[in-house]
Amino acid sequence: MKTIPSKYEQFTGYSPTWCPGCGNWAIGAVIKRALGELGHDPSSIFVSFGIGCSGNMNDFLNAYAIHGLHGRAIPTAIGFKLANHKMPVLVIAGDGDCFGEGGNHFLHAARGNHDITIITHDNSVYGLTTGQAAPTANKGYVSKSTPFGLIETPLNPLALAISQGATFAAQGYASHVPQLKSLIKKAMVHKGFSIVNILQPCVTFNHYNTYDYYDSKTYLLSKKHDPKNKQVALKRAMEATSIEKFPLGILYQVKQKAFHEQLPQLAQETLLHKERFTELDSLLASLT
Amino acid sequence: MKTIPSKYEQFTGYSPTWCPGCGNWAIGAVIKRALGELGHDPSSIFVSFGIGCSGNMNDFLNAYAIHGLHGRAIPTAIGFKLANHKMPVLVIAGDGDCFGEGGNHFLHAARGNHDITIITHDNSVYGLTTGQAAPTANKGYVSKSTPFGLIETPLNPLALAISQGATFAAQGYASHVPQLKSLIKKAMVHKGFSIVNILQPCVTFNHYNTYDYYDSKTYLLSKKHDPKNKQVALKRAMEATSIEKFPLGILYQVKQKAFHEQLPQLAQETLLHKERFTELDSLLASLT
Amino acid sequence: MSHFLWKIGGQAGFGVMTTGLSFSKIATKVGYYIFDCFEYPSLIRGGHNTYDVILSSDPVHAIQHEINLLVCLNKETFELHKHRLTKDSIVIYDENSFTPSENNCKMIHLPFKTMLFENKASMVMENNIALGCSLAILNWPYQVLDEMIEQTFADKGASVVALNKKISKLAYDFIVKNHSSFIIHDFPILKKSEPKVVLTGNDAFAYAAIAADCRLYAAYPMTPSSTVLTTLAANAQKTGMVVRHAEDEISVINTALGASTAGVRAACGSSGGGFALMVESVSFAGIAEIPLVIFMSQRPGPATGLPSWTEQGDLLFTVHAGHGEFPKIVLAPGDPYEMYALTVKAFDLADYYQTPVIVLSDKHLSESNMSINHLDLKLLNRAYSPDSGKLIWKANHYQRYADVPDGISPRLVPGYPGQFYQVNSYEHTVDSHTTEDAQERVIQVNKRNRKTQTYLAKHFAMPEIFGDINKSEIVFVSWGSNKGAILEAQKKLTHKGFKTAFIHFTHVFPLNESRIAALLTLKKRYILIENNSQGQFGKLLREQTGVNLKVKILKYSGRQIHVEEIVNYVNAPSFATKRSNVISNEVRNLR
Amino acid sequence: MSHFLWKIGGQAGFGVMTTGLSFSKIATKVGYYIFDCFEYPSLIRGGHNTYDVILSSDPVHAIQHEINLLVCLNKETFELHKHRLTKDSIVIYDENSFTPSENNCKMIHLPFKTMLFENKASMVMENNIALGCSLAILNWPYQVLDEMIEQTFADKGASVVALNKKISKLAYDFIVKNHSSFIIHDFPILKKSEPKVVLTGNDAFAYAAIAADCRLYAAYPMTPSSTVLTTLAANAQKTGMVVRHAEDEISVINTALGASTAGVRAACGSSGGGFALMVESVSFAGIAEIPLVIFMSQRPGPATGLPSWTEQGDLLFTVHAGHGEFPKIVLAPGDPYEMYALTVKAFDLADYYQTPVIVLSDKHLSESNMSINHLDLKLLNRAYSPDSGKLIWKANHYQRYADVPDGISPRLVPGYPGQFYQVNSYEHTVDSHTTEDAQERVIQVNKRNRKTQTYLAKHFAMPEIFGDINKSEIVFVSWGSNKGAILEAQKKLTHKGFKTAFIHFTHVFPLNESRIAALLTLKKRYILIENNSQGQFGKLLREQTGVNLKVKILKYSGRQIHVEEIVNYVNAPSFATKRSNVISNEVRNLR
Ligand SMILES: Cc1ncc(C[n+]2csc(CCOP(=O)(O)OP(=O)(O)O)c2C)c(N)n1
Ligand SMILES: Cc1ncc(C[n+]2csc(CCOP(=O)(O)OP(=O)(O)O)c2C)c(N)n1
Ligand code: SF4
Ligand code: SF4
Ligand SMILES: [Mg+2]
Ligand SMILES: [Mg+2]
Repeated sequence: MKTIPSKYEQFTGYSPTWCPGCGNWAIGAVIKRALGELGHDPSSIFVSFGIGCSGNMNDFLNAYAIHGLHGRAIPTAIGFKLANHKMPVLVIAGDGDCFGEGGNHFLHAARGNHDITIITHDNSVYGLTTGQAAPTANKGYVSKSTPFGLIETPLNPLALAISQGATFAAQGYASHVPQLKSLIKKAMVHKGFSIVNILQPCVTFNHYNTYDYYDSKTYLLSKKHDPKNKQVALKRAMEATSIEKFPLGILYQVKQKAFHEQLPQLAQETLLHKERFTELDSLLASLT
Repeated sequence: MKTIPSKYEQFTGYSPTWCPGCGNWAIGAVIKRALGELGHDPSSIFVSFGIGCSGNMNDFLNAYAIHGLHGRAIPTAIGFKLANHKMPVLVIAGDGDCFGEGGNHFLHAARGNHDITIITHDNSVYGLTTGQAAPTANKGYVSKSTPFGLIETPLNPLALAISQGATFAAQGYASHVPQLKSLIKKAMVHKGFSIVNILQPCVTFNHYNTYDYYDSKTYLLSKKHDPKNKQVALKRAMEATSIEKFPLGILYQVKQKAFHEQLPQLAQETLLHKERFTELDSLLASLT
Repeated sequence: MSHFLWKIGGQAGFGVMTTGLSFSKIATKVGYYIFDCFEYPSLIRGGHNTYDVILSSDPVHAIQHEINLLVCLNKETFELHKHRLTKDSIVIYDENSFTPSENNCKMIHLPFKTMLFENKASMVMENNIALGCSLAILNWPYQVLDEMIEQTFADKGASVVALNKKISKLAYDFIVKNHSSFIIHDFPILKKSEPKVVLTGNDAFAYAAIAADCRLYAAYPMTPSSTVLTTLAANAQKTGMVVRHAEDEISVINTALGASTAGVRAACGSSGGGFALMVESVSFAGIAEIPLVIFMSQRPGPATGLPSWTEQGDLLFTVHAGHGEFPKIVLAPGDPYEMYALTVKAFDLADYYQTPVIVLSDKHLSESNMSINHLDLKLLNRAYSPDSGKLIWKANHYQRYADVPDGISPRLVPGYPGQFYQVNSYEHTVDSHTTEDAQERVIQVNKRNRKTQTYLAKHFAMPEIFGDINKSEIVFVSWGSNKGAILEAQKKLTHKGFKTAFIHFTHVFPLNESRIAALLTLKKRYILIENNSQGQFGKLLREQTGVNLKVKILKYSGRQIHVEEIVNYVNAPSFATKRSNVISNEVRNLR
Repeated sequence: MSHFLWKIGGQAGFGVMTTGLSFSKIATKVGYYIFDCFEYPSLIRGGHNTYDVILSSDPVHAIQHEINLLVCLNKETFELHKHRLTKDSIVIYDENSFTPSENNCKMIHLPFKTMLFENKASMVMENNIALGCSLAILNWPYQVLDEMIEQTFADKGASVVALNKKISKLAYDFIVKNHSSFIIHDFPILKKSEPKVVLTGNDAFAYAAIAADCRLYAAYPMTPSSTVLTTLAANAQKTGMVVRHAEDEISVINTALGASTAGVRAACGSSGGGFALMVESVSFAGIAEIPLVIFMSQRPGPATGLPSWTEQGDLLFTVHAGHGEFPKIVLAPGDPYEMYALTVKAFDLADYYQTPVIVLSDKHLSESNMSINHLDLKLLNRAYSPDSGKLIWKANHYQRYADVPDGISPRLVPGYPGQFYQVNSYEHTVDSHTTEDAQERVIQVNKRNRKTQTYLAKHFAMPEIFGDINKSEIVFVSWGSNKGAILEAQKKLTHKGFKTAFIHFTHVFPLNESRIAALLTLKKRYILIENNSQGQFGKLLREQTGVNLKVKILKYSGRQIHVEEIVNYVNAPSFATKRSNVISNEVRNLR
């Protein structure tokens, strides 16, 4: 990986169409800065975007990219990574996308420790479809699809990731910009499955999980927090559900071989670049 | 709910086609006994079966039932329950079904605290499709689909359930019959989402997770275990992943209103039995 | 002037939709029929929204090209639509926002910004300025708007109501005072008109589902189907319906199937992409014989496509959705009234045939409002009582999949004592156990196929024909939401001396081969009209009847077909010269 | 005797399949062509398994009704198949297991149980007894079996090998000693025959995928497609392919699409139910223009259906899979050789057209073995080098969706410095940004539709015609795996004095209307043959060409069409009397 910082402006695509004040503005800017500081350029990375306000970043962030189906950003990212593991692969998606429609992929990608970085815009709503409750919405949350209050308890993304095999799990907040940038950079540098769940106020539809709400409900993980301790990490993660407290920082990180590093097929070259296998006749000879 | 025990033989349908020695035999028998002891009969319960060796119980267990699609036993069970919440609803499915194909439904059903009892036959393989690795298979597990060893770490069903909102989570073992029966009964009596994950040796395809394996790797939860303590429950659940130890018993149980109990629509009658709504003209009048 | 087209445009996120709907409702209240059309990009902010409302004292089914009154909340509105303005068009704009390019319209500079500023009103209140001046232009009494504001802002508090009233009255008075010469007197208040309701295709589906005693609706949001979910959810505690916004579309349809299995009427809905995720379960409903109504509102695909625009591109996909062979019924209403009528029928058909029935809509039908006489719906509701076919509550020696002549076995509500059975996705014997026996298999395949025969004999409805087909040389063939534009085009063509008929299909699948073929093989000049690029209904007609309609108007720009496009096509000299009945394959690509 | 049909039957779970495959391989080794067919219920235990192998010195494509040698491992085998026995049939059974009902076959009581018991051998070793006696009956040297056992059991250790050899030799000698009169001398070892390989349709797909340089395969197990996954996984470290058994089919196809986006050839596979879950993503591949080969092996549906049996019931579903309009190619090979040849072509087509290409199989093709001259495959491999069409590795001012005449824009491998682009599921501009503009939309729709025109002109292949169509009165029209039975039926019908031709479709979608129509409108008696109940290919032919084939042989019992069913149909007096070319709609339902 390159380490000379590059100009982050080269990542700037179309002007965002996000609502004024939306947490996505900060996230979009931070991602570009993080990429620049890591020395990337739009040709050296691959991003798989979800479908949502968050995923609309496809037109605002210059990069080799796929803007696929709602809920499917993770498996396409995995496929890309397996084919060309030398390119860093990011997933940028909403909470509806990653934890609702795509919950199963999230869960199993964590198990596989695929070397991808997942950035989830956790705004507790389906923004782009005008504000229905998303999986992380609080119990009782009133929205168009839940006018009498959401019955489900909130999904806990970080507990899900940590309990099911993720090797890097962090939480950021759209208005804690410097920390967020550092979390994204660390996640990208991490070899293996990494998630940065970003608390992102949706100013248009979510009048519960506001900036004020998160300002009072978030706290920075203390320096003493040991990210290698899975049990403590889980406990911290569960606070979102149990006491509506949101720790910010790296909750969990361990070193383990990434999926592609465990495939002898990929030890020398990427799948894309290796020589074609041609010993077909001898393979077929086994069919006698 | 009736409480006079009924004859369990009335649940006996076709003779099972499971392999001799398969853990499913014991599970099948235990389910019938549990149902009988709870005073049910084949007309008073509803079962949603998965597709798999486990799900093949559809023809062996007499009951009102749906034998639906692979991976979809949970949403059909939820739909049935919402329509007729006075009938107890069971899901009987494999680990491939519930945690692979249907992982997203499992996760979200737990959040909803839907009043259904899920019985998972956890044999770490896809039995019916002849033995490919299932989500709970151990890392390194060799199967037809993973001839060089499974790369993923095992999915942890109980941690998943507990961290995402299940109100009852237990683990049984196919050869601990009396305890298993009591777990299934308690799960059925529990109001809300309950899972009994059953360790079930597949004698034909799984030569790792054998009876011997589970005999040595399982242990009974101590009497002192407090099922109301979510954190301890999570810790116990995680042992399957961290140290290959499988606690048997009720890991977690709390009282919370089930999904249907939170719907004022269902307070008086079941959806099935209530009067038809006919105030249509006045509703339409609002469209002016 | 018999029709009046009012249009407003502005930046996304500033209430253009609310204003448009208010105007539609006001026009309806003062006695007119309306049809409207809202265009917006798939963005919450940053794009351009417009809203067209056409009104007339006679029922009206489509907007027209010519704009009579254009309210410009920004410059784009004027520039994007000036080709639709004539010298008689009135344009309202704010000079402080922009200077319109040269034109010969009746321009009204109305100081929106100043009015807002002076009254400490927020930007969104622009919309009530727009309504105020519009009412003045139409010479409608201010009082109507006053009531509407009362109704709309009631829950926002008295001061909001008061300010909105004040602002809108200022705008109203501004016109009366400064531009009275522009005031139009052709649309007086119609005191004796029938009370009407204003509803979209989605509203019609939602309320008809309630009328049909649907008790569970499951969905995952997806434009343009989402408002069915939100409308039903909003009414759930009143109607007693259970509405589930599930984790994904697969859960959605299986939730509905579970409920239907239990014996309640259930439905689910989505657009093409979400429906695509459901098709395995559609097949499941087919073999297991579970009634289900699926609301499927098309948008331009493939994949994410153009989420907030319109197309009829999913017909063949829908018709053939699901692996294996099983009966399926697809209904495609042409307007909100048909949506209502066919939806209640769909629930009966689903129960009757114990199989999936798909109600096919598209963005244009789903999100365009039309006014309907309230009495018509009342009569429809009164005449309707759910027919659940062979649903039974008691049985002896019950066999779920009994091999009966019409293919439809009695369906026992689960829970009846002394009986039990399975709803089985495997092939099964008559008593519902799994089987792999060749003979049992053939029995069940034949049984399921016979349901289609029963349907064709019993419930299939021939297309409605508008105009006198015997006297017409030109016959339009179409389906679904194109109805409105074609009906209006027929009127215009009559004025130009063309005799046309229009065969409007709603029961699009399966088709009765011989009856349909007879209609399509007369000595006429048939024109197939579809809002897609491949003429999918034409293909289906050919597959099911052998008839190949070669002259086609196909539009696939993501916009609905417009009246003038049809009129111009027929009116063009190139069309007139081709007088023979066999016209070589000619496809018009309209944008 | 020119053909010999060997059959074995026994309880599920006791190695009937391994024995059958061994017999197929042995017969091939001694120089014969084989075709085989394995039937099993969808259970791991408790059902009845059978395995038919037909062998001949000429290529053979289907099994026959008459069984020449039946090895009964249990009573069911005898009872279920005795209607296929003649007085010349040899039956091997164990009197200690059961007493066969009355018959006039050549019965051999072979003491399986005793032999096992005396040698402390386990039940599964029955299978080598079966092979031993079978070889003796066919007068093939024991040595061949000896080698086969060595090969098969090598990894089980020397003592297992030795015991198996001993047991099978005992059986061999038992025949030679006690039943030499039954020994058949018609099938000597063919020393000069070409070396052959034995492979199923699934094997053919898997090895052809390797040959075509497919580098990633993703799947979720589903009968009858699963062995593609397991074969490719078993060879992965040798071939360097990455094989992913993902959590569900949606992940499967999106993994493959991700890899394909990166520039490697990728494929995924399933059966109807799993494919149903993929169709949204098929649509995605269509608009985003991602090459993808999808292996789709049909089984009888709907839904779970009959998981281990066969049908061609998913054709129309496959052809129309995915919402919206986009190019798609469907290929349906008729036998393992065609599977190999069309699979390598499919990978080229996917790259060439940057769109999904579906290789359509069914259980009968996927799991039946056929012997193919190894040289034929070697030649095919030698002649083949992957053609990736417009895949490029460098570009300047790159536009992913450039509007080019043939519809196919150059596709840049991501990672090239100085460039970037999106693979976009939204409608897009030529430079791949999202757009909702009407004009850009039409440009892209037209561009995608033009790919189909390019394909029809460039790569579509006409159906192969077997027999001389000019000299034939009867013309069979069919597709996919029915090929084998029809070819064999043609031979038999020739003997009976019928002149027949057979139009065998493999490039089933899209179809070239005019070229196909010409073939189907000759003055012939056409018979459409399909393994489904609705004549789906007939419908597709009608949709695409207008031709309606009214005489149909349709079978949908979950079993493949048998040679004798076709022969009997044509040979029946009822058929002979209908000499006119127009035969009223007549459907034969065969079980
Ligand atoms: C299969 C499918 N279902 C539904 C949709 C409609 N849809 C588009 S975006 C979206 C939700 C967006 O929510 P989230 O992922 O949280 O992103 P946000 O807009 O909040 O950033 C939905 C449901 C779709 N495009 N595809
Ligand atoms: C959509 C779909 N994918 C795949 C299959 C094939 N299939 C049938 S059973 C099964 C797995 C069974 O495994 P599990 O759920 O663990 O049950 P078990 O047999 O082990 O009890 C699979 C993949 C299917 N029927 N449907
Ligand atoms: S709707 Fe919400 S999430 Fe979407 S751009 Fe606006 S504020 Fe942001
Ligand atoms: S294959 Fe395994 S799980 Fe299935 S019946 Fe046999 S032993 Fe049991
Ligand atoms: Mg969101
Ligand atoms: Mg299993």
